[in-house]
Amino acid sequence: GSGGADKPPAAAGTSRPAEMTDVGVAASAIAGVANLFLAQESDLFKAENLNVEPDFVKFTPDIVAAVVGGSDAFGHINTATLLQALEANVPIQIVSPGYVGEAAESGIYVAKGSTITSIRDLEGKRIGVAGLKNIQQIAIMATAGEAGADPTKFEFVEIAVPTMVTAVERGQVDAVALPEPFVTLAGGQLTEVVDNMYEGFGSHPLITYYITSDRYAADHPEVVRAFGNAMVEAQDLAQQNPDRVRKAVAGYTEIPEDVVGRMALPSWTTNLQPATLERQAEFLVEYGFLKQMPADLDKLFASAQGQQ
Amino acid sequence: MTYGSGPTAVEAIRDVSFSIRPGEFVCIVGPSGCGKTTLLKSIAGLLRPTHGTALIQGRVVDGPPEQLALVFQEYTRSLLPWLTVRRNVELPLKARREKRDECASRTVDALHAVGLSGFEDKYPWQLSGGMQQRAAIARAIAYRPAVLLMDEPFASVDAQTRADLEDLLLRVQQETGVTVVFVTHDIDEAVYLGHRVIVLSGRPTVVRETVDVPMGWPRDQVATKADPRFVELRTHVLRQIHRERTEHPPQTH
Amino acid sequence: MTYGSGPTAVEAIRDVSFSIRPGEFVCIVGPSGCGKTTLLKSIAGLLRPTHGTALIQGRVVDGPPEQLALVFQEYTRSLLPWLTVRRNVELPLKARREKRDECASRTVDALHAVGLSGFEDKYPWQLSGGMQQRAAIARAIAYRPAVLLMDEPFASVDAQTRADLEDLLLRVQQETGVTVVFVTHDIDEAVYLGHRVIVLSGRPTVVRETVDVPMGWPRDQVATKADPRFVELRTHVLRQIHRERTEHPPQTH
Amino acid sequence: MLLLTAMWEAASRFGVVPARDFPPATVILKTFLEDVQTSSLLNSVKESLSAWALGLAIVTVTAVPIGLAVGSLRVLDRATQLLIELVRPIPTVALLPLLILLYGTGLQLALVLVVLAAFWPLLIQTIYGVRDVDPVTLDTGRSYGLGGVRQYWHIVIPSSLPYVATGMRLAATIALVVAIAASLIAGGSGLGAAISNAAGSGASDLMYARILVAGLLGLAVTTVFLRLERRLLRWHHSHREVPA
Amino acid sequence: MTRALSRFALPLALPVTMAVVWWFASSGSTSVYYPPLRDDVRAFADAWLFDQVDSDLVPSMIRFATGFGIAVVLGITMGTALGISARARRALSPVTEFFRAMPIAALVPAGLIMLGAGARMEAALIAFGSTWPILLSTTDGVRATDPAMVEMGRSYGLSRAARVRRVIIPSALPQVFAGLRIALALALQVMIIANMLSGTNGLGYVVLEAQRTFNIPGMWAGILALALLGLTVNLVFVAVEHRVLAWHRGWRAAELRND
Ligand SMILES: Nc1ncnc2c1ncn2[C@@H]1O[C@H](COP(=O)(O)OP(=O)(O)OP(=O)(O)O)[C@@H](O)[C@H]1O
Ligand SMILES: Nc1ncnc2c1ncn2[C@@H]1O[C@H](COP(=O)(O)OP(=O)(O)OP(=O)(O)O)[C@@H](O)[C@H]1O
Ligand SMILES: [Mg+2]
Ligand SMILES: [Mg+2]
Repeated sequence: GSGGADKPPAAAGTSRPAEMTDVGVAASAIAGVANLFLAQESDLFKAENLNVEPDFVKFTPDIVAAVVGGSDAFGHINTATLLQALEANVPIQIVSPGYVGEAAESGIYVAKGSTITSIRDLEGKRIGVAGLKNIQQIAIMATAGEAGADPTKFEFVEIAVPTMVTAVERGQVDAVALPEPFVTLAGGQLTEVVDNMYEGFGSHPLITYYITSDRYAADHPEVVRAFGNAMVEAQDLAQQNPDRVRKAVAGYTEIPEDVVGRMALPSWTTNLQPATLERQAEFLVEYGFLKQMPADLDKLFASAQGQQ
Repeated sequence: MTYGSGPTAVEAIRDVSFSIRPGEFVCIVGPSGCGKTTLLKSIAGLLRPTHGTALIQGRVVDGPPEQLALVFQEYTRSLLPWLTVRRNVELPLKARREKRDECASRTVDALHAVGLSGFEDKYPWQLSGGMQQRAAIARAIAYRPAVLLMDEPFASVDAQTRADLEDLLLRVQQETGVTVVFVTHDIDEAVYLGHRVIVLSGRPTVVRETVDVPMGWPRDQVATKADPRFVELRTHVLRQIHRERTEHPPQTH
Repeated sequence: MTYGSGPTAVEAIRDVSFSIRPGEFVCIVGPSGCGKTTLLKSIAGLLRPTHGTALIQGRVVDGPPEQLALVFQEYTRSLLPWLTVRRNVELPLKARREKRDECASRTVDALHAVGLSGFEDKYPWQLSGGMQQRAAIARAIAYRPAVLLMDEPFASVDAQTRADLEDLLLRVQQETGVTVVFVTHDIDEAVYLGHRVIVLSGRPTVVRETVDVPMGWPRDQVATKADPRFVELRTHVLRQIHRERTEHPPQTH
Repeated sequence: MLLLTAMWEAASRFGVVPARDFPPATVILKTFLEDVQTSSLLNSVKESLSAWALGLAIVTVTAVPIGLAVGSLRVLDRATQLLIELVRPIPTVALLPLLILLYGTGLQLALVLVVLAAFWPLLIQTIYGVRDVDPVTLDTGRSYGLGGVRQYWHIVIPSSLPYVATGMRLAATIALVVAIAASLIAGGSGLGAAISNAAGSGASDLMYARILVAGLLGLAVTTVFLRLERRLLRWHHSHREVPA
Repeated sequence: MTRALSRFALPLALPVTMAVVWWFASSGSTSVYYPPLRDDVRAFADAWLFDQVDSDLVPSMIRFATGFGIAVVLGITMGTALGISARARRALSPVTEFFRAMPIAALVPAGLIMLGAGARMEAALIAFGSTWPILLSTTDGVRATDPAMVEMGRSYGLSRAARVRRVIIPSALPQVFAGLRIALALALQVMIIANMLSGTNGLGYVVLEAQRTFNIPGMWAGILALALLGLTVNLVFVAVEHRVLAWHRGWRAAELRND
């Protein structure tokens, strides 16, 4: 495969499971996992002797539990969840990179005619996010801090994504971190005040990873390697074929056809971005969502597939 | 009056026509299962007859008339188990918005009259069968109804208490002029108490005979029952019932 | 035997000692609320006496003895509303694993004997009060118990039916030699039926007198009741009760 | 029902509620009619229903006997009282990660959730039902020598049947709600996942169409149970025909 | 003495045994998800004695009380109406049965839009979730009223309202209490779900946040707090029931049971 450039060739792809293996991947049903479907369609998994079954789970701690408990071999979670799980000594490790969210889910929106025009105006305001102490909140705080605002003065409230547009229109919150497809669905009824809330993490930051449990990795190293290899290939495949991504998304979600055609897509990278993760960890510590910096982040990437 | 429909329907009463004057004391006797309870419930407006009508003072009964009290054959189930005896007796009075003092004193009097003083604060299920029956009677008496329907009200009390209660009832009837319809299986009791005794046949039920009791008032357990007219009447009624039995042996439906 | 404790406790029975021979027919009379039902339930092992013991054939009763049948004063509540009359009568037989045919025929016979033929497939709540009571009697008879306890079993039936049931009971007793303890308020009935009549006092309850009935068997409604010994005995018992009444007027607890 | 639908339609059409979030009833109905013909929806309904049926069966064979025992034996009642009351309010959602750890995210999890939720209503109703058995009825059984198992079979169970029936109907719907919610929250491929997928895709008409399916399933379930109950409790005065 | 023993020691025996077993079985645990009970208890002491009482427990309790209160009133009044009138039952029960099967989690978005996030929404959800058992039990309890008692009320001229208040409702009370008992635990559960899907504070929120941030002892501590809260509420409830249904216990056990 194209991944694992820095790895010895032995690790990269020669050893795959001897026979066809079924693996479950716990993930949320979002556009960011479209590459799973592309890889399955294009027989990338088959080539590694894998048969992948996506298993849609709504909440991230449940994804982690499904992986640790062994009902799914792999899981797809965001960096904040990953770091918090690691701090709690949850026995998981990174397998391969996930996606970059900046195009598809990075906008902060306010109601038409709102006095808020920049991220700094959000001080003292209520901002709706999908989950508290999670990735969006941290990203917004980081980006705001970089822009010179005082993020500790932001008030975050958790709010179900499908209700975000109405909530901000009705003034239940002042701003929302709205992901796709709801941006497209809103059809310009809201005003965008922040284009990329992940700016604070650096440019094109990776915000999710595929993980597995330590136990699974120890018991089935060949499956883990094979999955990682296929996924790294799938990253490129997805990044280069937006039309196929849209088709896949239309298949496993209920997003109406015309919206799928117009909505912004996330982007995929084969780069594991250890530095970005470290940076995110620093922010988490700074805002009190982690007690201390994780000891050896580097080790986390040691057996992962992708470019370091 | 027919219960149910189709092949298993039971015709409880066929043709029972009689009228009762205000202030009259009418006793009803008849074989078990002939429809006495059904009849009382129809008069009370608790059942709607399938044929015919019940009239009270010329008006068709289509719901329980006012100022009516009913002592049920199933006295146990008609006492509310969550109320003490006192509250059970008071309940209809209170619902009628009697004054509180009035309620209390009438209740005490009625319970005393039936020999339940001292049991006011017991629950019905703490009483013996006969005591429960007397509690139900006390409730009816305390209510001072215009029409009093009683369904075998003395079935569970001993002979002595029964006599006392009979006399109590007669006294109340004399004093208040209440109209009483009284179902009993005791022919002596029927003749002793009533202005009239209505004898019902077995099912399909019709009025077999109406017997006027020409004896005067007040009546007395010893004197009245020794009265030759009394003896003659009770023998007559008994003979009627006996003949009924032989003419129409107890039949299945 | 005391219900409850503390100041509101009711001493239902104080000192009631008597013994019953196998095959004997004993009638118990006593004022309402004196503890007759309590006594029967103690014999049946349904209540555990607070003082004293009940013995059956020398063995202490600490649970319902075998081959015992009880006709409850609250017959309505003792019939199972989810079973038809037939099934109600059959239930104890089936539970004792009688043969199916045997169950069926005994049930039919017993229901016929109490005059309920044709009502086998009705539910108890589709019957009149007296019919329910007869169903409960049928259940006891079909069971062919060794000991039969009956608590005012004929209270809700008419005079004619009552006489028939009395004779039925006597016949059954003669034929099967069952021991019967029979509570009634009807003194005539007690003297007519029993080998012995036990007269209880008012509460605190003691045995006031035990009256032997020296008349022979079989008995007959007309002949026996016309027997001068019968008349004398019943007058004697009545006088006892009357005297009891005046010596110990109905008291509160 | 019609009235409610009409009100909904009007509210949505005239903008009392945002049509984006509350599409008009007619639109939902149209989507519903299209959606119920798809095999994927039928499959998800089937999956939820199998979790429901299996879970309810397990609950029935456990809760009723335990309820009978606890309701009639004071020692057992005392011994389990505190424990039951400690365990009962623990919400299964709070334990979700643990349950997923143990049972994964599939049918087994849904089953566990259904059992945990539907067990209590049936248990409590059964206990109360046993406590409401008429002592005269019990004594009748005892005096005729019906002891042990027979006493339960012939007296206690039929007597408490009205309560148990209420408990069954409660348990049946709660089980259905949970069978659906399980896949809504924890993933899988049941009806809940279908609802959640529609919600997450911003297809609110589809979401309501599928909620409608849930409601109709509930209606069907209770109707069936009511029928059954009417047969079984013919004798009980709450089901008797009123004399003509 | 023995009576006191069976009254107090017996109920405690099982939970205490289980706690002891748990304590020792888990004491050496290194699993993240099953931390030693010691840690859970410490986390419980830290959080709930009495740090988060003001910020989370009290708001939860208020929402709970409001929601449950609404459910009681709605459930009993509607249940009585449905129980008394066959016509009401025919007209309304399709609607109630339909809504009863709504997965509450799916309704949250709609609720959020109409009521916004926060206390009002949560109270409404709690009410919605816990009304059904009360409604159903009340309906069935009312229908099961002994017809002899109702006839008594009718013949003595009790008005319809008086019959409902003085005869039908008291007679349905044992069933109603069974429903309330079920609803009570259900309300606590819905409180957590509501918290989970719309919350910003409250007991359920704390548990879920602990869960999300993999603070597993914190999660167990919250669950412990919930269990104790549930127990307390239930004990209060049982005490009330014990008083209100004293007659029922006597009636249904109207015998000398020597124990
Ligand atoms: N709910 C019912 N359903 C069907 N049939 C009934 C019902 N209630 C009474 N019956 C029938 O109606 C007839 C008359 O019953 P009713 O109770 O009026 O008799 P009764 O004269 O009061 O008898 P008793 O002296 O035994 O009390 C009986 O044959 C009984 O079987
Ligand atoms: N469950 C109970 N709790 C308290 N006291 C009771 C209870 N049952 C009966 N008693 C009392 O015990 C006494 C005897 O009752 P019992 O039922 O044995 O009388 P009885 O002789 O059968 O009367 P009756 O002829 O009226 O049926 C009564 O005074 C009654 O008040
Ligand atoms: Mg009658
Ligand atoms: Mg008695």
